[in-house]
Amino acid sequence: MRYRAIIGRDLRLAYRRRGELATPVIFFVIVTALFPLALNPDPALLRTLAPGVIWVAALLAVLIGQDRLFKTDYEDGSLELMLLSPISLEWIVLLRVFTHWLVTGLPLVILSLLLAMMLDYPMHAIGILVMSLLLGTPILSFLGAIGASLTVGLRRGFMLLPILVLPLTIPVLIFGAAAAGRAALGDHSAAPLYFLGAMLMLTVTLSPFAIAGGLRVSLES
Amino acid sequence: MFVWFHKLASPPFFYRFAQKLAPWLGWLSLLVILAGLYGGLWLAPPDYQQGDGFRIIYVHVPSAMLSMFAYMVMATAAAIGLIWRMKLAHAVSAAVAPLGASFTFLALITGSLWGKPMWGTYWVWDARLTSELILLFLYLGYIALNHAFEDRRTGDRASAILALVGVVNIPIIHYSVQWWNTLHQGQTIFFGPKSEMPPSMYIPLFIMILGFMLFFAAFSLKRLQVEVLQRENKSAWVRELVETT
Amino acid sequence: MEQQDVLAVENLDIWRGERCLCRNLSFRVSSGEALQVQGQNGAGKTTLIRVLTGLGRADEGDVLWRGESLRRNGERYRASLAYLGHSNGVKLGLSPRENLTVAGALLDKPSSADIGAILDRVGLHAQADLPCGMLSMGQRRRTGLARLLLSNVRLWFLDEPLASLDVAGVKLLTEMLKAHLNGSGIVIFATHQAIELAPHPVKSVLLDSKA
Amino acid sequence: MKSWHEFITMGGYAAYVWPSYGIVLVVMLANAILPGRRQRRLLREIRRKQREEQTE
Repeated sequence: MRYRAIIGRDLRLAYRRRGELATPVIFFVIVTALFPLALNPDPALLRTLAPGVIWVAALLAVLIGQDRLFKTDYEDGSLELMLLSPISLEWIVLLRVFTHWLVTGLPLVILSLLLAMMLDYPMHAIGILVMSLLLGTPILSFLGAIGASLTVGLRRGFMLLPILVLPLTIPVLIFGAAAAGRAALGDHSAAPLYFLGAMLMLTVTLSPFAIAGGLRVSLES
Repeated sequence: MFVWFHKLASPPFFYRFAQKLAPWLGWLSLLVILAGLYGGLWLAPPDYQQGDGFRIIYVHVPSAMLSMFAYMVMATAAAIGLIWRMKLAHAVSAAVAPLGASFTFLALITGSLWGKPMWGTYWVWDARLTSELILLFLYLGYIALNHAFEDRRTGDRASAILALVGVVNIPIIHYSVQWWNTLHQGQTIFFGPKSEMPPSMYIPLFIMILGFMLFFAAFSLKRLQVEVLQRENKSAWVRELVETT
Repeated sequence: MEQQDVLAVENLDIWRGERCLCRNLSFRVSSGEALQVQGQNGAGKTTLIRVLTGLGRADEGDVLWRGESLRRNGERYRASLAYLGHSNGVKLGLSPRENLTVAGALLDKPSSADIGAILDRVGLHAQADLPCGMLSMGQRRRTGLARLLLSNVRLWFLDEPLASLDVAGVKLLTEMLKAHLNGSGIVIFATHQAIELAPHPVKSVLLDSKA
Repeated sequence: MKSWHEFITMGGYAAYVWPSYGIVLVVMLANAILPGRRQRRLLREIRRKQREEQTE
């Protein structure tokens, strides 16, 4: 019941500021569209590049969406209430990052279907691409939230966040793009997907502690 | 013994202790490094495959080892600072980070200078070089966050959390990069010391590693003194120190 | 038999950067008492209140609630306090009713108290379902006050509670505080204006960093 | 033993070996010199501030 109220709050707020939610999605589409323009619209080339392009664009899109995660709550004082709640901050944070992924990460996953077609990614492999994004983008959300929690009190936090978080996202990128790439060639892609699954478990269990710790530190002064 | 450690954790005692110890370690590291250089550049025979090009190993391997060792020191100190709220521990992390970043940078540069004659290009997306590059990014992120806050103590704790997140991630990053490397590279490239190196080659390497370690210890202490001074500049013992010197 | 609850502050040192806000500060507040934190702008009233809630951190000293350090019993301490800060902790995108529902969930108790009745009491009956972004500053502040009423806890911390309240709002606040003290609650507030809470005693702490 | 010539040319690898050692030397020297200088500057600054406070 109390958890439903916390999730409901974020969903309601997201719905009332739908315009803001569109930003990462538009960013995702535009960045992906830049690659054929910069390289060469040859379908054979695009097909080999598609997994990497989609994954890099999705990674950046998730991260730019993450900067806002705690910012407004920090500014209007609601974050203080969450810290002062007897419910453990780790739980609250876990719920909120998950909700945030629902409204920012999930649309990217769905939209990747369209982008995959535009880049001539083979249809038989599209299930694996979506699967890799479904497992990978929540990890990115949690890692981004760590950065957001550490920089929420800083005026220039949005510039610092990618520097802090991008190096940490490299394994996700490697396994995610590898799964999609192998599937496109008709190879087995189970191994990288298992890695992504394992990393998702690890991130969901450990990162709330880092995020909660980051928020406590950020709100101290 | 425990009492001694406890004393060491008190900033004024530590400061004077470091003031005495650092120069000794510094000069000792210079001697050891000179001995290592003599052994490595002059006494050691050329490698039968790489000729004299292999001599880069005597600076590359110690740098690479220190780059990882420094991160471990940084993360351990960060954990101690967060768990036991020890101020000196945060200062240790902040002091070690620039040194670690320096050695990571050196490992990258010497690695790519070594790579040119061996591979024909300065940069190959080799697993070790790539991991080292990511390690440099982690250091830079830590340093940037540590200095981003107006209040030094907030910066200390925020960057300590980042260091711990990094230390959990490093094995995963390392493993994923290796996996990716075997996937795309196929052939393995000879890089680094072979197991059947003769003593005249590996003894100078050990001496150099020892020398770099001593250097690291000496100048971590020096940097740590600066960090402690910055953090304690209003306290009574610093006033006393300033007046007596 | 009312249990006597005591918030005790022992030898608190708080530094902000190069400046010492308080040194060796000690005081006790017990059930039915109020404490006013006084000081000029920038003297550190907000910082002290935040340290007392456990949000901020003191350099030396300790805060004890019911004899236990708040470092050790953080969760139980948080379950017995409510805090109204500078910013109200009110989401502008949500209505007062929705804000209170979330606040109730965060207090970790199914809100037995009727949100509608509380909103009536703070005079937001007509605005209960408008987004807070459309309300005046005073009405947003009242939403924050409503959150205190919802909380049903012993310890109230208020930072500049009079800010943006009109005459009727100040009266509402005083009544709320008196009722809370009557129910053997504790009120700690920071402001440089006087709030008349007679017959309840108002202790005071003056922050003066020059001294 | 080998000759000075061999040592200088590094058997044809001089262009890689000597720059490696050079950059290591530069970075290590910087790391050795800068902290000491910062320490002295910091002490001077603290002393100056203290004098100002005393004369006030």
